[in-house]
Amino acid sequence: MAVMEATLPRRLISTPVAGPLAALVLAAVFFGLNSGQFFTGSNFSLIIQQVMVVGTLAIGQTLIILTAGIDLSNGAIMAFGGIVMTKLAVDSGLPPVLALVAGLAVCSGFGLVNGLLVTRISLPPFIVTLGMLNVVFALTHIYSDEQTITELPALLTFLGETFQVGQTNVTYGSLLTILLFLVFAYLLGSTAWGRHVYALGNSPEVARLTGIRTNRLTVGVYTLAGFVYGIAALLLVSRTGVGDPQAGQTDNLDSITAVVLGGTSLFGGRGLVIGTLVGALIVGVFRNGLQLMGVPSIYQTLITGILVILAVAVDQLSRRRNR
Amino acid sequence: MAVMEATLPRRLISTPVAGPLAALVLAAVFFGLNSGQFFTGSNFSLIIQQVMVVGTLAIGQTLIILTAGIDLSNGAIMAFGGIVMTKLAVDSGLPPVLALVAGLAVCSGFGLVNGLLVTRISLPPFIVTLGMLNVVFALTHIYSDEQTITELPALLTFLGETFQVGQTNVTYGSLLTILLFLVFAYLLGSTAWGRHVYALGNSPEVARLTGIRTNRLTVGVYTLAGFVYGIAALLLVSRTGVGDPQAGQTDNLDSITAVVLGGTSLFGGRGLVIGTLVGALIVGVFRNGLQLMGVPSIYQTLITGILVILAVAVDQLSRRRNR
Amino acid sequence: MTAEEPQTPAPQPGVARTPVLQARGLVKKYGHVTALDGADFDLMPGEVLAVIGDNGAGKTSLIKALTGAVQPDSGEILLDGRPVRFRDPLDARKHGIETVYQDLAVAASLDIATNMFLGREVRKPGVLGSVFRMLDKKHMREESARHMAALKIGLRSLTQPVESLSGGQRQGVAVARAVAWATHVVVMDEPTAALGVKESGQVLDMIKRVRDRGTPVVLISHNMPHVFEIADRIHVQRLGRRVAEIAPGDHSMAEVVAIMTGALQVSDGKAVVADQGAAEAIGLS
Amino acid sequence: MTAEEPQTPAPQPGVARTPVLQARGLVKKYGHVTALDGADFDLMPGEVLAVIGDNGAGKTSLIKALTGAVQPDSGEILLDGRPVRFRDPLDARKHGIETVYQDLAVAASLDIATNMFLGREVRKPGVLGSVFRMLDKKHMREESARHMAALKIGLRSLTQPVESLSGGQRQGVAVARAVAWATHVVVMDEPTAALGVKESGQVLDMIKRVRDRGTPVVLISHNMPHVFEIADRIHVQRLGRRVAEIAPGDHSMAEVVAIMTGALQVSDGKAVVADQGAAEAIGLS
Amino acid sequence: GGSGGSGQSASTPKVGLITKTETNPFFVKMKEGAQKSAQANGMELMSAAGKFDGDNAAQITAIENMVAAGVKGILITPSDTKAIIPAIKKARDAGVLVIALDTPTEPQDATDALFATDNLKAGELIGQYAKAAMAGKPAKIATLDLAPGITVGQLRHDGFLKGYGIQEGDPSIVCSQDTRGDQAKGQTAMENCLQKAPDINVVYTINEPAALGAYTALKAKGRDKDVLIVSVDGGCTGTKAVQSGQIAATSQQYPLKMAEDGVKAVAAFAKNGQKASGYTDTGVTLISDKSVTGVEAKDTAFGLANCWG
Ligand SMILES: Nc1ncnc2c1ncn2[C@@H]1O[C@H](COP(=O)(O)OP(=O)(O)OP(=O)(O)O)[C@@H](O)[C@H]1O
Ligand SMILES: Nc1ncnc2c1ncn2[C@@H]1O[C@H](COP(=O)(O)OP(=O)(O)OP(=O)(O)O)[C@@H](O)[C@H]1O
Ligand SMILES: [Mg+2]
Ligand SMILES: [Mg+2]
Repeated sequence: MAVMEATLPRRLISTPVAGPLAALVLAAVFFGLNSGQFFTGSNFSLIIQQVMVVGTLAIGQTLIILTAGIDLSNGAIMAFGGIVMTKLAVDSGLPPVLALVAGLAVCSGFGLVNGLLVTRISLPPFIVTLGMLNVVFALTHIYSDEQTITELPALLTFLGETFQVGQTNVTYGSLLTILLFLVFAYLLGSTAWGRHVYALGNSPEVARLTGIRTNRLTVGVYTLAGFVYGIAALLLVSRTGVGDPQAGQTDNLDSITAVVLGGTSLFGGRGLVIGTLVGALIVGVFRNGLQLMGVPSIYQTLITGILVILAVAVDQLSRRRNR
Repeated sequence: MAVMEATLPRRLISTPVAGPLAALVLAAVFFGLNSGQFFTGSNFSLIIQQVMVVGTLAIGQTLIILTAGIDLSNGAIMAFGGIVMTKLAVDSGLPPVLALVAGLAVCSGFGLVNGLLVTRISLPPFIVTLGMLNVVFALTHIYSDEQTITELPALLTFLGETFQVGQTNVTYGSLLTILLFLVFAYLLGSTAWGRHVYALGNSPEVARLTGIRTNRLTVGVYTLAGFVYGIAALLLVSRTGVGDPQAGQTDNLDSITAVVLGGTSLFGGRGLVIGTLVGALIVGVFRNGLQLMGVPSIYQTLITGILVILAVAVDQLSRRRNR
Repeated sequence: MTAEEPQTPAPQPGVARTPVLQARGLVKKYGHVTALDGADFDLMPGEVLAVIGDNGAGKTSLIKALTGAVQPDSGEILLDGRPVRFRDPLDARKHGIETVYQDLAVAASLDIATNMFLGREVRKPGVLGSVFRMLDKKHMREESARHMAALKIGLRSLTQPVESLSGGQRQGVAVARAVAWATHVVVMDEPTAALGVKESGQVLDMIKRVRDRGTPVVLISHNMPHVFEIADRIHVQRLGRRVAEIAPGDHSMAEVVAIMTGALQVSDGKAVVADQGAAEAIGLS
Repeated sequence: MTAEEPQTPAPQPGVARTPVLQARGLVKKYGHVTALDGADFDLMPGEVLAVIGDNGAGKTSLIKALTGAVQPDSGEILLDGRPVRFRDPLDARKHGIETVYQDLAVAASLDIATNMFLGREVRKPGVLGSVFRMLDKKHMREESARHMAALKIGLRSLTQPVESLSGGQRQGVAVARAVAWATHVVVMDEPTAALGVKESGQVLDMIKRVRDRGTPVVLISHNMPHVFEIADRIHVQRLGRRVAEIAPGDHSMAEVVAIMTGALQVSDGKAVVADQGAAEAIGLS
Repeated sequence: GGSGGSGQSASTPKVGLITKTETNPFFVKMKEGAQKSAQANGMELMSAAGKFDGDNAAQITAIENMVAAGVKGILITPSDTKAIIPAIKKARDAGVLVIALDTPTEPQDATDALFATDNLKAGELIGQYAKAAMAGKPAKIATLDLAPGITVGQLRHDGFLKGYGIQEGDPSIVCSQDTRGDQAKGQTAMENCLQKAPDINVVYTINEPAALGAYTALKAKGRDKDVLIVSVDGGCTGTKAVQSGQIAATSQQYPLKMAEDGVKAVAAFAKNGQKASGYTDTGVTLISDKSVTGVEAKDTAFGLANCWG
């Protein structure tokens, strides 16, 4: 009596990106109708440039949220990484490659420490990363001596350069960001590691009982997230052309917002990293579109608030229909 | 064979406050040894005054987190409530009592809207309250026209007045805050409503199956939390003596921190509101003690980060011993 | 026979009585999975009705629809002959229908007494209770201890959160709760699945006592000896619908199992071979 | 007799063989609840060993300690006569010990195939697998379908997340997984609790097949007919320790139940009345 | 609350410095100046800051804690010029000298003294400069502002408009965005402004990080040569950017001097009870290498010699 249907190509995780995508399209159509400059290649390229830093941070955030954690320290880690790369290359005269590697290593290191605190002492991720946020923030300002670092070597700004696609200038950084999303979509969706991350987020106890080394996996996820923050640091540095100790202060909440807008559950185990890309784009489109429409900034805040709620409401309602 | 032990007076919820309390005492001892001004009645009174606003916000936050929600809008709601109370009383010339009632009603109203969005459209609390944060923040600035409101009627500043206990001046506001904590400890621990809140946080589905009207309960919790934010607004206004549109911008994270430091789980269903009081005091003691010791402010941030992690580590380790 | 007009042997001969709880043509779809496919249901006063069927036959879906836990896509439910609509489990409970759900529905971090009284807490007498709404914890703890003792579920501590109980202990809590509160109908979805021999026996006794006090019981079970020991009638569920209603006395256990798996069909109260191969495979002819 | 030196009837007469899995004096306390109180355990090669006992007797705790899911406070575990320490379930699994846990241990939001292969995913052949570590989803899905079909668990869709399966279907997934992977020992904690008659039968057949391929099976069950049908020996757990090891042939079902509840004790392979009142209450004398 | 600390054992008198934020280089420099001056005057410096610009509650808490620690005087850059007054009053009632740095309270006499730059004037200077530099060409102006409701931002913005001779809402203002004074946010805002109005030719920025962000955005569009950026602050990074022509002109302020003077005043008060009073303008200088007629400016050599940060 096993009524097995022909194995349809259904998705691994039952959280579709359809909802967030619908919200994104609706938003784009809305702004397209209200602003003549919105639907242009250069504007789209701009939006991607504007969300690439938060988007990349949000990749790491997605990993951590999938394990039922949360990371408040990612913006701070990125800022520190940016300072390390630029200061070592400019002030300490290290070869740019080494400076870059050092920056990536430092970011991974902070991720590692986060992971160890979460697993070894079983501290809640919220607290660990909140503490880390303060610590790294302070270290950034102490180490940088509040100096913005300028005149960077080409290696550190290369990702800000553009190439032509038709009429439109696209930065290498945008490309790298998209690539990263695809890589992580692949890792999460098509490798054993990805499935373990989902299982861990579903229930650490179940994951442990099925023979997953949950502590090692968790530490790995946090470290990898740290590494991704390092890449975000490079993207930031390339985009702004400076090492800025003030950077990233609101990026922790912004990256969580992108993840949640993308349909990933804050309780772990459910969600897709591609949703996060959509979520980041939703925020970018809102900001860009409202500014193009010339809405005064306090009203931008007001409308963004409403739109964020609406975007997820669209998602929810589309799911209800699907039932 | 039922080996029922004599019903020991054990706690309803198996999350003890012992850990956070130990952390608080350790911190106090440390600062007492390092600063001559720490262990004085007036300093303790000061610390309570300094945490009463965030502490009160954290009561509402505790309610919401117990239901497995989260509230990012509480600081903004409080700021708006403060502006409403003061502006109506000062600019619109309403009788102070009516202004106060209006402020409380507005705060409760925002809580109600949060609750309705969470239940009616099943939106994640993170998104609802993030959107609400933006909306209310904008409304505050639009309604206040960026003006700080001064020269308040006595009713709105009464809670900032002090009375003498021995050598020490204590504000009525501090007293009210403590009282609120006791009331909510009672409500959560000794009434049916409290048990339903815990059950809801454990699992909405289970709560529903056992016949709890989960939607109504959730809306009630958010509305009540909004009302508590209204009281926080009054405390804020009394403490600062003005209506300030810039207030409360970091209080959402601060209140969550107090809740988590107090041992409540962000996943809902586990925790005690008295723990939140301890959590708020821990933060207050850190800040006060470090400033008394004359630590430069950037190092205060650094050390606070480390201490927050340590405080929860103490809690965790004390629990391990108890096993 | 068809599922729409099932053959109902009268277990209580004589007057035709109104079923206490009745359903007609319930349909429930989850996405592209059809859990209920036009299911009917009849519970007569004072009887123990066993609901049996393969895994995934839709038994849980049926009783969830009957008790307000899910909303059927179509079909109607009648209580004492009057159409009702339970918007949520509380509606059903207000009509005196108590349910032990298969996944138990206990709040993990709360203790036994709290779970037993969840949703109908007892307040202290006097002002403490009426004005201050203070719970009478002691009373609730004692009552719970009494109920658990009646089931002879071994417990080493009454104040543990239920998440730290053994599987059977947890089930005991759910059963004790339903039995304690039911006034009209008790529905139990595999209440003895995790219970020991002795504890299962207690639950069966309990069911008999509930029936004897006049409250009908719906019992979902995979345990045929239990079903035959206790059921007055058997509702056989298959592929989302009721395929037979039989009296245990009229059929052997092997026949009932064969009906359940589709090897036999019931026609005019007699079992006839529907699937020759399947019937032979299980040793019937 | 004492629990420390239990009476072991030799089910396989002849040579004394080393037990495959053995435990001595396991103790496990949760706060002030003692779940294991010096429990012993012996699993002989190629046998089906049933573990029975009241709810809360410590059966689950025992097998959790044996399979690395919890760390006992004291006592030792021997695998093939050599002391071992399983720091986590993976350690045990690396020794070929597979377990079906009572609470099933399936990842709710993942589908059946993913759950079946969790922790030992199959990669695509060639570079795709070795370098890009790409999973062979098709292969895993087909394999899972085969395993589920072997258990004859009815499924309407293979790609549902397991949280939307019926109780019995979910249990089927856990059982199929353990059976598919075990090379040394299979431990099953109430594997048929939620299963239908037909599905239970399949699981029992499966257990026999596993034993016939030489892998010993530990089966926790409250279902005495099942136990008597399949077990070579029975381990009786009571109040956190083993109180008897018996062969099903030597005792009646009623006697075994009496031993389990403490009414009878086993002495030199014979059951003697320990608790007169209790024994009479259940109709033994 | 009582001050309680005046008779403590530690003999070095204490002075407190409360800034708006702890990371803005402007305030960091201010703290450095205060630190040096404190050492020179034999005092101990305590410092505290808000978490964000506008964080009144943290400043109140800091005042209370400093009074409890027994400071002689408090130097404060008020985040909220009105809301801080009750707390300042309490401190003064407890016998503490309170001096406002950089930003006046409202009313100004709520503090004993004020050492500050005139932010309105700072805005006016660059407004005048921009007007003159445009030399009658039609302007398309973008303003990259601070954040809603923060006084400094409002004053500089208003000053700029006044200097340029236009009103709020003038059609030549084609884009206004908040940047929180952040470089990355400044860049994003400028990008969007350019998308909206590609012919922008004058950019007012709240501070130099925002200006540099705007410059990066303009450069990506190849507009860096023909758009005029003006800013306020006079930090060293910003002054260098003026030197290299990225920013046309900036209004330089002197946080070090404010802090030095402030600490000196507190030291004098600690020694002989002499209270500073009134408003001391610590000055603002327009820095630019491209002089325009009718507006007085110093060159970047002067700017770099006097810059902070
Ligand atoms: N929430 C759900 N989402 C999707 N499918 C579901 C859901 N609940 C049940 N189903 C499907 O509906 C069918 C009937 O399930 P149901 O739980 O009613 O079976 P059952 O007869 O109770 O089985 P069991 O004896 O195993 O408990 C199954 O195929 C199941 O997979
Ligand atoms: N995590 C835990 N915390 C506290 N007590 C526990 C925990 N796990 C088990 N116990 C207690 O230990 C005792 C033994 O439990 P165990 O689950 O081993 O029983 P069992 O024999 O498997 O029972 P069942 O047949 O009901 O599954 C029970 O009294 C139970 O309440
Ligand atoms: Mg079922
Ligand atoms: Mg068990």
